[in-house]
Amino acid sequence: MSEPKIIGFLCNWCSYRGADAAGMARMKYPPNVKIIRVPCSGRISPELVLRSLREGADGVMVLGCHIGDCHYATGNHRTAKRMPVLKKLLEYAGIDPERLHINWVSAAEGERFATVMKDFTEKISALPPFVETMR
Amino acid sequence: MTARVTALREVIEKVLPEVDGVLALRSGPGGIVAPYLFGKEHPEELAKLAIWPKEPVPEPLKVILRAHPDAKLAIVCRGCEERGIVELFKHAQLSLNNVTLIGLQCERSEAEFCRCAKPFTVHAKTFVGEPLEGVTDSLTERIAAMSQPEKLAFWKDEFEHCIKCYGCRTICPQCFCNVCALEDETWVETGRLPMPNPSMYHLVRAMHMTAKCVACRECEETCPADIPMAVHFRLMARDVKEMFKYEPGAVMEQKPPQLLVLEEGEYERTGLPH
Amino acid sequence: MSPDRKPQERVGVYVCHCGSNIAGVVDVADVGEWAGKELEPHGVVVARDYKFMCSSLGQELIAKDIKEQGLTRVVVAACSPHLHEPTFRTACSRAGLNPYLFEMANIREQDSWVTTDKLEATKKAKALIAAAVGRVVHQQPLESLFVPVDPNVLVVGGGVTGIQAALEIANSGRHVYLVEREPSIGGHMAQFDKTFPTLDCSACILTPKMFDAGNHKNITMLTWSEVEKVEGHIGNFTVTIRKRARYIDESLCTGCGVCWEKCPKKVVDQVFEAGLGFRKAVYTPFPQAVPKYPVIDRENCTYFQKGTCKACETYCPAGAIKFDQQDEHLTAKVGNIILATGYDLFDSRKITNYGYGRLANVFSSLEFERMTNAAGPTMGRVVLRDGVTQPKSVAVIHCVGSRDKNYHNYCSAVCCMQSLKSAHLIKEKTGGDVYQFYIDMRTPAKTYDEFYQRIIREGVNMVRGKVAEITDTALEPGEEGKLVVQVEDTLIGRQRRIPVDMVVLSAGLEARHDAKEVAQRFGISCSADEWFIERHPKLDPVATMTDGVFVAGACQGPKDIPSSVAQGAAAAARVLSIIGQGQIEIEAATAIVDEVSCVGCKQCVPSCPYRAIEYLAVEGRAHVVEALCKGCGTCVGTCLSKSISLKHFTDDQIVAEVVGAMRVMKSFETTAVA
Amino acid sequence: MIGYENVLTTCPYCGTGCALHLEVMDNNLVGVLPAKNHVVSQGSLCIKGWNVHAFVNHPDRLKTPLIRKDGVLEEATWDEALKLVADKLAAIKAESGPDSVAFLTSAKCTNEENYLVQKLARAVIGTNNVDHCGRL
Repeated sequence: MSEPKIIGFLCNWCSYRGADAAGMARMKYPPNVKIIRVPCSGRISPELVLRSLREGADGVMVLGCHIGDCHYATGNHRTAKRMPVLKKLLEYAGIDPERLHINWVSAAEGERFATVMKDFTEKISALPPFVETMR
Repeated sequence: MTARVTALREVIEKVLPEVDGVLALRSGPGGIVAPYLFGKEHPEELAKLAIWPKEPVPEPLKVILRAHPDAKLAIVCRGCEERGIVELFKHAQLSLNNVTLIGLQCERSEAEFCRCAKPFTVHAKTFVGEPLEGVTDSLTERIAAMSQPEKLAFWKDEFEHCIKCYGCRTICPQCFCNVCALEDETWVETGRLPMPNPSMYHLVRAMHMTAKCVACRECEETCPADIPMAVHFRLMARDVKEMFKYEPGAVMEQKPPQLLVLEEGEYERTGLPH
Repeated sequence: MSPDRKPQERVGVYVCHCGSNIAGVVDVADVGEWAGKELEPHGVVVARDYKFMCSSLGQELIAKDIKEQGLTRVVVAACSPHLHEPTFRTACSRAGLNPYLFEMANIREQDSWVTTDKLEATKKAKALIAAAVGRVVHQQPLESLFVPVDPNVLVVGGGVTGIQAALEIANSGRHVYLVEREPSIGGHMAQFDKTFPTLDCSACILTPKMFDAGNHKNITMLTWSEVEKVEGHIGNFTVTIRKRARYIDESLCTGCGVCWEKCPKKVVDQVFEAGLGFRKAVYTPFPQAVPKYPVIDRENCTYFQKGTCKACETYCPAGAIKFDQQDEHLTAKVGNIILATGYDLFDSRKITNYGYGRLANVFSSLEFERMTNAAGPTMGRVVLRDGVTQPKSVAVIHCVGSRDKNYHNYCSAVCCMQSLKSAHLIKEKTGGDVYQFYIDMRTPAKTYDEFYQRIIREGVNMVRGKVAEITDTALEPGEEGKLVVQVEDTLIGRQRRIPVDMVVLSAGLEARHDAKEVAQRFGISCSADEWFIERHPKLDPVATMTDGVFVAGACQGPKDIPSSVAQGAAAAARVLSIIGQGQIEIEAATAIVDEVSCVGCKQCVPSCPYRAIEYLAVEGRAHVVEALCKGCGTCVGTCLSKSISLKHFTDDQIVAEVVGAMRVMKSFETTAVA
Repeated sequence: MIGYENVLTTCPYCGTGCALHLEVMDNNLVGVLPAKNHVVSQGSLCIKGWNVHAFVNHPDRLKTPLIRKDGVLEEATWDEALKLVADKLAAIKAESGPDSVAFLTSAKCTNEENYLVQKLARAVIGTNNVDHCGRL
């Protein structure tokens, strides 16, 4: 089976720096995820997640600062409200909601970032390619 | 004329002298029903007062108030339409300062037709008919109970019939944007039928209906392909109710959940030992 | 423009080797060649790989291509944009290309450093570059906004760090608001007796600085005050400061001290004297306090509690006692803020097996500091809790609450030296036996290890091992009436029980109990241990992610006095450099409302964390106040009609990035199958 | 006086004959509402029916005939335009015979209009070359 293709939307201040921290510490994780930097996870509208799936992504991640640590104070509060709703919608539409992963990774948590990458890639690898399920 | 129509007519006649018009349904040429603004000038038109089939009245109310912001209006609305009006108000699309709501409680058969959970008004001070309890939406229950592959197969089959008339979007009282994201090539590909899966049109629309859908089922009724899309909205509405304690149109003062910041403690902090 | 259409732009792609950092894992030559060929339909006209793109030669390469090849967009595939985006933006700018027409693909931190498989790493680099190329052609030139910088500065915290920062700035002729929560400035340093390793008197070196700060014409000192609200942005903050009522009229008070002499109410001083001594209900924390004015402690004042007394008022020769004084709220306009809020001492009570708070003669290091201080409650005598008995043997225990996964994992940095200093003072003052219980001896700074050698020579007993328990239960003869330190001496590999008269716990440093709250108020973030996070641990140690807010001293992490002072001065230098520029560039990537398509549903208005969106009732639509917008884009995620867009992070830019990455990932899949 | 009205009409776009209401606010066409109890469309419309009001007041809509003179389209009167077309058709017919002319009609025309076009083709010009976009 083919390698899962994953798009990760990461906030600039915490998660993206967390990913950098993982790199600086030379932590290894699967290369499947392609990271897209956005200022805040609150910038990620559900449409962007859906469009990524439509483009053939097998999994989409939205990572932000921990609740209470958002660089923009409450930007990630919107993420915390919006994304679970989107997961529900995916579920109702017959799309495995696990394909969308929401998590919080701080700038200091390189190790956590690598673990999140490994776990999610593993989880998505267990699912059939998304495009195939859509045929 | 049924007793219910007579009763409604009496209420309208009572209200009419105090307002510039009463928005309700009228049986027009060929018996075709449409929203109509009953005025003092032509009281004889009330003879053609109609109540079924229901037509979306929140939108005409908005149109009239846009053109005549100071008009004193009354509107005959069912439960769903009342909720629609309240949501339009919450989204700053119309003002209710000069609007009198006249409730029209649905009958059992009507509620069943709409699979309606709340076939009654809650804000209207005057209403016709007795509020009935809601009916169980067996279709929604059936789809909710499906396995994930079954759901996927079901919706693929339904969406395959979609001719992208945008009727569900156009008729929806909650779709009031000037420019619709569904007409943007960035989100919905144009010129492809049957639409490719996953259906960006239907998923984006369902997402946009979150915490807004008032369960009037106008979308399903107007759909030439009979797609039961309101099922999505209704399932989402349950989650919104559970997550944010919000029911569209229910409480006038309650802000839509989009507007609220997380209450501290309501969400689990993760990772860091705060 | 549809993300799939061939762009008109001329894109240059530059793949950095970063020595072997990238080239060791990613086949950079292949990636460069691939980009030139496969991304040609997407606008790429030049693709090169080079050893160090960030070097002057690398930057010149870009500049040359911009001029000679007429590049309209530039993509550099190298390290994290957090490192070199500014470098390359400047390089583009110098070559005449708007800096916002540049994009970076992170193929180091997010590829070569985290991937072992060379083939996969090369593929990932290609996907990331395709994403960046997809995005860059949609990018729009942006012009930065400049705002004037208010030359006034707010310094929060009047410890030695804050004092240093305030003096540096004030001496340069700029005005400083120095806000301190306690009645006097001075901080922890004012409580200490001697300072390591020179053993000079803490007060002697601090009080002149305190006096200077208190009397500086450019410093507005606000003690017994706290910052309650911070609004605005770099260059232009408005801060609200609550000046708590002292119940003393500062314009009349001469600091003569009659009030606290006459005050009948004695209170255990938990703050300055660490619970070892008393103060009155009206008091200054210590004789050299700056300012000299006392405060009335409302909770303990007989008049406030019972309605009668007023002894202070009766005896005050200046008539300065004002029982009806109210808290004041002051507003200050400042351009920059320095936080120097310091640390809290670890509460040794938490480690119950050490018996602090239960066993009378177990002292905290701060208690010991007050005890040895000549101006302290025992006049500098080292005595047991009874106040008279001189101990014959004392144990000093290191790493209390530090380097311990049950409490704090980190090393508190100052305790080894502080413990050695304590050992010296005990030796000097009592001549008794002193035991040091340490895990590792850490004395890394200038003349610190020499001090350690000196203490060894003075005959202090060094026991390497983490103390398991301190008990007053005697098991052997000679232990009766003593405190027994149970420890595994790891140098001799044996359990030991060492009876002593007195134990000093070198408690670790921890973040202020309200550090998170303060961080939120100033819009900065805290680490897992709740220390304030600096912008870069090495290269930008006093700045934070929030422009115009700096951190200095122990609020950023455990630090001794020299490091704190250095940071205070460093923060001042950073602030003065900004003031010197006169104006500052603010976020160009702000949100903007499409006036035609906005339907005015008001959803975005409260979604903005900065209240930068206003609803224009007449026009019935939303409007973004650019100077307030920080560019988070939360409003964009909220808007259903997509009438708000965030410059530099527009939907088509992000979608083009997704499309670019996905296209390449899918192409690898088909090749693999074929 | 508030002039709100829903005018029942038939969709002009194709031959199905869907009914719809044109929503009129103070003499301005503002939208379309479906006719739920109409026997043909039963409240449904396609994307064309839903947007039928859009072209009426569209700034790009042609309201007078245009005649290209020296490569530039210029406004003309109906008489002028009809005369030009009639003359040209007559000339072509005279020169190359009636079957050198074909008539293509539109779904946007009513049945009656389409009838008249084929009548023109057969009776006036004398050709059976008649077609309609609905057959493409």
